[in-house]
Amino acid sequence: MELKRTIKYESDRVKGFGREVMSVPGCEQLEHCIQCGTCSGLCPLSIFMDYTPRQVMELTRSDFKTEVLRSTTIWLCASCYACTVECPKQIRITDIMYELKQRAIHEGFYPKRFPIPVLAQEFYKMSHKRGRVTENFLATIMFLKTDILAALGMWRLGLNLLRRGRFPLKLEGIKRKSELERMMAVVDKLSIDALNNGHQTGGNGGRQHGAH
Amino acid sequence: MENETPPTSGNGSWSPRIIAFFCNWCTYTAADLAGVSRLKYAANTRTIRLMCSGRVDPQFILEAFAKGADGVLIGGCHPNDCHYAEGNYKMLRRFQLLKRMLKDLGIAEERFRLEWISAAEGEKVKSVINDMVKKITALGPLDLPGKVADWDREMTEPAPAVESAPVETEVAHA
Amino acid sequence: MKYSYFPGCSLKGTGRAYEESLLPVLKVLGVELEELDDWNCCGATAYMAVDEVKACVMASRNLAIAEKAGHKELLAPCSACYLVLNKTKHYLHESPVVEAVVQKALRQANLTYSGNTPVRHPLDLLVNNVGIEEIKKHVKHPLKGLKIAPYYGCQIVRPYATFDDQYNPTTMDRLLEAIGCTMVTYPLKTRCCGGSLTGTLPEPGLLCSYILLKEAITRGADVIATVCPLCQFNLDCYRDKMKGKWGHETIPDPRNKDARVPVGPHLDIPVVFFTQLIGLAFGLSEKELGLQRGFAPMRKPACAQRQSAAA
Amino acid sequence: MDKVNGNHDVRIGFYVCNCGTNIAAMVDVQAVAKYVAALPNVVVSRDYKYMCSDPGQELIQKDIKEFGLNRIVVAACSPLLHEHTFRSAVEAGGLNPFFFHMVNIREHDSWVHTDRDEATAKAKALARAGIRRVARHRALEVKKVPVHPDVLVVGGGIAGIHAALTLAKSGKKVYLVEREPSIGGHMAKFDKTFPTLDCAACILTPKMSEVGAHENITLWSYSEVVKMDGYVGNFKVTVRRKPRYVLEDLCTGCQECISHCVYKEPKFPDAFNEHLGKRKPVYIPFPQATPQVVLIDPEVCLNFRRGVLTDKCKKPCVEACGDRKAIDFKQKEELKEIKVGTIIVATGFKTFDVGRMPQYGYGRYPNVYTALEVERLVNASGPTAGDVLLRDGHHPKSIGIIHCVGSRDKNTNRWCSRVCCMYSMKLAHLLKEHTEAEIYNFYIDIRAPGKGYEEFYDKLLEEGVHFIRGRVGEVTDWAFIPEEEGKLVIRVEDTLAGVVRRIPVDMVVLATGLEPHADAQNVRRLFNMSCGTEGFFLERHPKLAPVNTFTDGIFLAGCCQSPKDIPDSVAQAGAAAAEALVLIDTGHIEQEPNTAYVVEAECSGCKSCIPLCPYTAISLLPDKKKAYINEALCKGCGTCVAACPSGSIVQNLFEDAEIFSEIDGLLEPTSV
Repeated sequence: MELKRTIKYESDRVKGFGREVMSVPGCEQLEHCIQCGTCSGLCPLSIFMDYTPRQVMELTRSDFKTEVLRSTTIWLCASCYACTVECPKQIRITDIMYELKQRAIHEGFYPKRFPIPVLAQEFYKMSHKRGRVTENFLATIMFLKTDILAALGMWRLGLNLLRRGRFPLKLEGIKRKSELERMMAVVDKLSIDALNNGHQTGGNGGRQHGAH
Repeated sequence: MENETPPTSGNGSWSPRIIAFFCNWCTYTAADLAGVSRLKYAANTRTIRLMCSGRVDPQFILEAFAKGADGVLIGGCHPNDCHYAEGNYKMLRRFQLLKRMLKDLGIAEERFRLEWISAAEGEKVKSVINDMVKKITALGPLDLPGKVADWDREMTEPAPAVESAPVETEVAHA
Repeated sequence: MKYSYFPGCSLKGTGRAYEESLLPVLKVLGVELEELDDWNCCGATAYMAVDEVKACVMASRNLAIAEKAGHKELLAPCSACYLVLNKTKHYLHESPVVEAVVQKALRQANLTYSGNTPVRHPLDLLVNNVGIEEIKKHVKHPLKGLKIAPYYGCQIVRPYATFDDQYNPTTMDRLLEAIGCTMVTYPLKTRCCGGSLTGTLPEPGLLCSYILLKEAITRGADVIATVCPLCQFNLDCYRDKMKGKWGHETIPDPRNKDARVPVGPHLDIPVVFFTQLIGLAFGLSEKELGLQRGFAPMRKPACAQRQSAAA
Repeated sequence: MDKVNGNHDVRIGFYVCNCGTNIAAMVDVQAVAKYVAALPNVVVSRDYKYMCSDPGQELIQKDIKEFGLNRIVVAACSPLLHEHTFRSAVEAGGLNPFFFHMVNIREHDSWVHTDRDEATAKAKALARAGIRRVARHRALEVKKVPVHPDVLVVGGGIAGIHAALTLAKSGKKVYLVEREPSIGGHMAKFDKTFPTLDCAACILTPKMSEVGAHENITLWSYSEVVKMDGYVGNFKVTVRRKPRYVLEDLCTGCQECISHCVYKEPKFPDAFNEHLGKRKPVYIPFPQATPQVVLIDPEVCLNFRRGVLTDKCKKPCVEACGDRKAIDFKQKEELKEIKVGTIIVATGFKTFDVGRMPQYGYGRYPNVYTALEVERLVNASGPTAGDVLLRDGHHPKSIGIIHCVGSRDKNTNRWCSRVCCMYSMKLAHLLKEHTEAEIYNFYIDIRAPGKGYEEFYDKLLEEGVHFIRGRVGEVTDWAFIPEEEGKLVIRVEDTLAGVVRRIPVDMVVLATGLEPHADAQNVRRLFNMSCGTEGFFLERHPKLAPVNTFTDGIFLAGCCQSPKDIPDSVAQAGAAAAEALVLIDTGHIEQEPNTAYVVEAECSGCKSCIPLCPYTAISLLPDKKKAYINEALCKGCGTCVAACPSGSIVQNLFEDAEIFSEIDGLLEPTSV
C-alpha cells in the first residue's frame, strides 16, 4: 500500500494567483463561487478528471497554482459551456478553463507528449502561419509529436477518410498571409509593452509563446 | 487654513462640488441604504433632504450654481412610485425646461442631472454619483461666481479707450 | 437577400459534405451566398486555449472583411466558427481594452470592425428568414417515416442561446418535420460529443460520442441528424473503435421489449448533416449532397425501402 | 454676505456624534467641532461618543439651560433614524422641538467614503449648512390627528389570521380581506410542520374557526382591496367582493348542492390540491375551509358560458339547496368602502415557477413533483388520501429531493428562501414514513438555524436519509447502464466525497423557493409601500422597524416582507398587531408640521398651484381671489411651493429661506 502525503502548507500557495486569474475579463465572478458542484455535476468529462471543475475553481481561488496548472481537468474541458450557462453564480467556468490552459501552456506546466496542449499549439501555429487549418495534417503532426504508435493505430481512419474524399492532400492557406502576420505582430508588440509595464504579474515570468 | 480649500483648477487638487436634492422617501432612503451597505462612492456630493423632488424650486438650482456648485443632482422616486402621487412628474417637467435654460447659460448638460432612484437602489446612488463626478471632473470647474464677476466687470468698467473713442464719435454724429 | 458565407476550415476538409449539401439546398431556396474573400481560420477553441486576444484578432479579421463585403449578415455553418465569431463580438463589446488591440491590428490590413454584421447559423436562416412554409413548397420526396435523432451539439445554444431554446432547441426538429421526418425523443440534443478530445484523448472523447450514438439507437432512431462538422465527424468516424470497446454492451431490443441485444451491430446508424436530409427531400442526388462520404452512408434507396415497408 | 451674522438672538448648540467609531474613524470629529465653534451664532460646539444615548441627550438639555441655547444641531446618523429622538430631547430641554436640525454624517459620509480628509471636509460643509439653516427655523406646533380604531388586515394566511385574532381579542374591530375563497393560505395545504411534525391542519383549523366566529372580525374572503386613500389614522379603503354565486349569509355549508351537481364526478383541476385532484364546478376549497361557504366557478359551470350567465343548466344544485335559497346565479361583484386607522399587509408569497428551470424536467417527466404537490400527496385528506402514488401509477422506491430550486441562483432568484432546507427534510421524513423509499437530499448548504431545527436534521440522519452536498445540474431519463433504465437519473457531484455520481430514482421532488406574488408591485403601489430589489415589501428598518413600512400606519407581517417560516410569521404578525395597537390606544397621531400655507398678501390668485395638488387641498377663496390651502388635506410634498410664480406659498420646515441658507452653507468656502 502506497501512502501519499495530502496536506497542503501555506508555502504551497502562489499568493496572488487567484486574484490574478479573477482580474482577467470574464473570470471575475469566480469570487462568488459557493462550491455547489453544479459544474461538475453537468460536465460530461468530469468523470475523467483528477480534480473536478468545482475543485479547480476552489484551488484557483486559494492560489494553488501548481495543482491547478498541472491538473488534467483544464485539458479535458471540451468547452461545451454546460457549466457556464448553469452556474448559479454566473461564473464563466469555460472561460476560466481557457485562461488556465493559456497559463499552463505559457509556463510549460504539462507533461511532455501530452497531446491536448500539443494539438492546441500546433493548431495555433498552423492557423497563425497559414491562416487556415487542414485538420488531417494537424492530427498527423500531433500524433508524430506525441505518440507515434497511436498514429499507426489511426491509419485505418486516415485511409477511410481518404477513400471518401475527406482527407485533403494539400495544405490550405490564405492568400494574404503577410497581412495576417502584420496583424499578429501588433498584438505581440502590445503584449510585450504590457509586460514591460508590469501588467502581467506573478508566476514564472510572463507570457512567452511556444514554450516547450 | 482648514482642509477644505475652495476648489481651484490647474493645481490638480480640484475636485467638483455637487449639490444633491434627494426626496425623503426614495432617494434619501436609498442613500441611507448605500451607507448601511457600506458602499463606497466619491465624496463630492452634499445632500439636501426635501420631502419630494416636486419641492425642488428652479431657484434652488440656480442658487447652487451661482454659489459655486459644479453640478446639481436631483433624485426622486421612479415614475408612478412617487409618495405624493406625481411630484416627480412635476419635477421632470421643470427639469426639461431648466436644462434648456442652463444650456443657454453655457452650463454643460452633464452638470445637471435628474435620476429616479428607489429606496432599494443603494447601488444606483453609488453609480450615479461616481459617474457624475467622473464626468464633471473631466469638464473641469464651472466657477459661475467667477464668470458672473467677470461679466459684471465687463458691464461696469469703462471699455478700453481705443474702442470707446469711435463709439463716442458715432454717438456724437447721431 | 445575399449573405456573406464563412465556410471555415472543416467544411473544406473532413466536413466537406456539409458544404456540398448546404450550397445546393440554399440555391434551391433562392438564398445567394458570397464566400468571404480570403477568409482565415475563425480562431476556434484550440486557439483560444493558447492566446485569446489573437483568437479575437483572427475572428475579427473575418468579421471586418464581411463588413467590407457589404452584405448585411454573415453565415457561419460550423458550430465552432459560429460560436467563436459571436463570442468575439461579445468580447469586443465587453472589453474596450481588447477592442482597442483588435482595431489596431485590423488597421494593418486597412480593415475596421464596427460590430454591425450579425453572424447567423443556417438553422436560424432557414427557419426564421426562409421559413418552414417556403421550404415545404420545395419538397419533392418527403422522407416519410424516417425516424431522426436530432442532435444539435453544444456550441450553437451555449453559452449564447441566440435563436433557439438552450435546453430544448427545436429549429432542426421543425425543419426536418417539414420534410416528412419523425423526431424521436432525444434527451441528449445538446450534450457534448467530446469535441476535439476524440483525437487527443480517445478514452473520454469516444465515450462522449458513444453515449450519443447508443441513446439514439435505444430511442429507435434510423438516422442521427447533426449541424456541426466536428459532431458529425466524431459520431461518424470512430465506430470501429467504439465497437471494439463497447460493442458487447446490451440495450433493450427495439423490437422486443423484454429481450436485450448487443449494441455493436446497431452502431452503424447513419450520421448526416441536416442539410443532406433536406437536399434528399428536395430531390437532389446523393452524390450532389456528399452522402457517399459518410462511414455508414444513408442512401436514398434505404429511405425509400423504409417508406415501402411503412406503407 | 452673511445675513445671519447680525442676529444676536440666535444661540446655537452644535453636537457631533462619534457613534463609537462608526463616524469618528472616518471623520475627524474634533476638527469638525472646533470648526463649527467658530461659526457665527454658535455658542457651544462639542463632540460626544454616543449622542443618542441618555447622557448624550442630557448633555443637550444641560447646555440649553446653562448657555441659554435656542437652536440645536446634531451631526450624527440619518434623520430618518434619530431625528425624532433628538426633537424629543430638545423639547424636554424646554425648546420648541423644531428649533432643531439633524445633519447626516454617517450614512451619507463616514460609511460611504474612504478618505478621511475628504470625509471630514464634507462633514464640515454639512454641519455649516445645518448651522445656517437652523438659524432660520421657526417654532411649529405638532398637529394631532385622531386615529380610527378599526384595522384592516390584508391576507388571510397564518400571519394575517394571527394578526387579526390578536387585534380582535384586544377588542378592536378588524376587517380581514382574503383573495381566495377560504383563509388559511399556504399553511392550510401543508401536511405536517417542521420540526415538531404537528399536523398543520390541527394547529391551524382552530385559529381559522376562531376567525370565522369572532364577533370583532369581519371576514371578507374571495375579495380584494382595490383602492386606498387617506393617511395614517384615517384610511379609506375600497374592497371588491367577487361573486361566489352563493349568498354567504344563507349558505350553511351542508354541501348538498355539490353532491347534486349535474357533474356526477369531479372533473376540474383542483387548485387547492395543486391540480393533483379534481373538483366540481360548485365546490368548497377544502373540508376545513373558512368561511364554510361553497362557491361556483363560472368558467366551468354549465349554467354559464365562459363566465356569462346562460341559464342553460337545469340547476339541481338550486333544487338541493331548497328553502335556504343560498344559490344566486345573478350575484354581482360588490364594492365595499371602509374606514380604518391602520392596515396590516400580510399578502404572503408564491412558490417559484419551476417552468423557469426546464433542466429539472418538471412537466416533461411525470414523476417530477414540486414540494407543494408532495405536501398534498402525503396528506391524508389529499387527492390520494395520503398514498404516495406517482403520476405513472407506481409507488416510488427511491426519491431525490433537490434543494434550492429557484433560490441562491443568479439565473432565477438570488436569495435564500430560508424554509426549503427544513421543509425538504420534513418531506423526506414523511416520504420515508409513507413509502420506505431510499431518499436522497441534494443540497448546497443545510440551513437549520431555528429552535429544534438542527435536532431535526440529526433525526433525519438517524433515519438513514441520504444527504448529498451538491447542486443538481439536470434530471434526465436516459440510461447509461442497465440499472438506470426506466428511471429518472440525477447526475451530481458529491462535493464532500469529491466524486461525480449518477443516481437513478423513481421520483424527484423540487424544493421550490419563495418569491413575491406576481402582482406585488401593484399591491405596493396600492398601499404606497416600497419593494426591495427582490420584490418583497420593504420594511422601514431591517432591524429596528421590521414590521413598519415607510408609510405610517401600514405594517407588514409574514412572507410578503421576506421568506420566513411559520414561527417567524406568527411572531411578526404579533408585532405588527402590537404596532397597530400602539397607534389605536394612543388615540391620535402627531403629524409632521410640514404643511404649506399661502401668504395672502403676496398671492396674485393666478391659480397655477391648484391643479398641481394631488390631494385637492388648494382652492381659490372666491371673495378674496386668493389661493387657500386646507391644512388637513395637505400632505407636505411642497410641489405647489416650488411652482408658485410669486413665491407666496410657504412650506413649514422646508421654507425657501431655510433651503437657500442650506445651499449657501454647503458652498461657502471653508476658511477659518
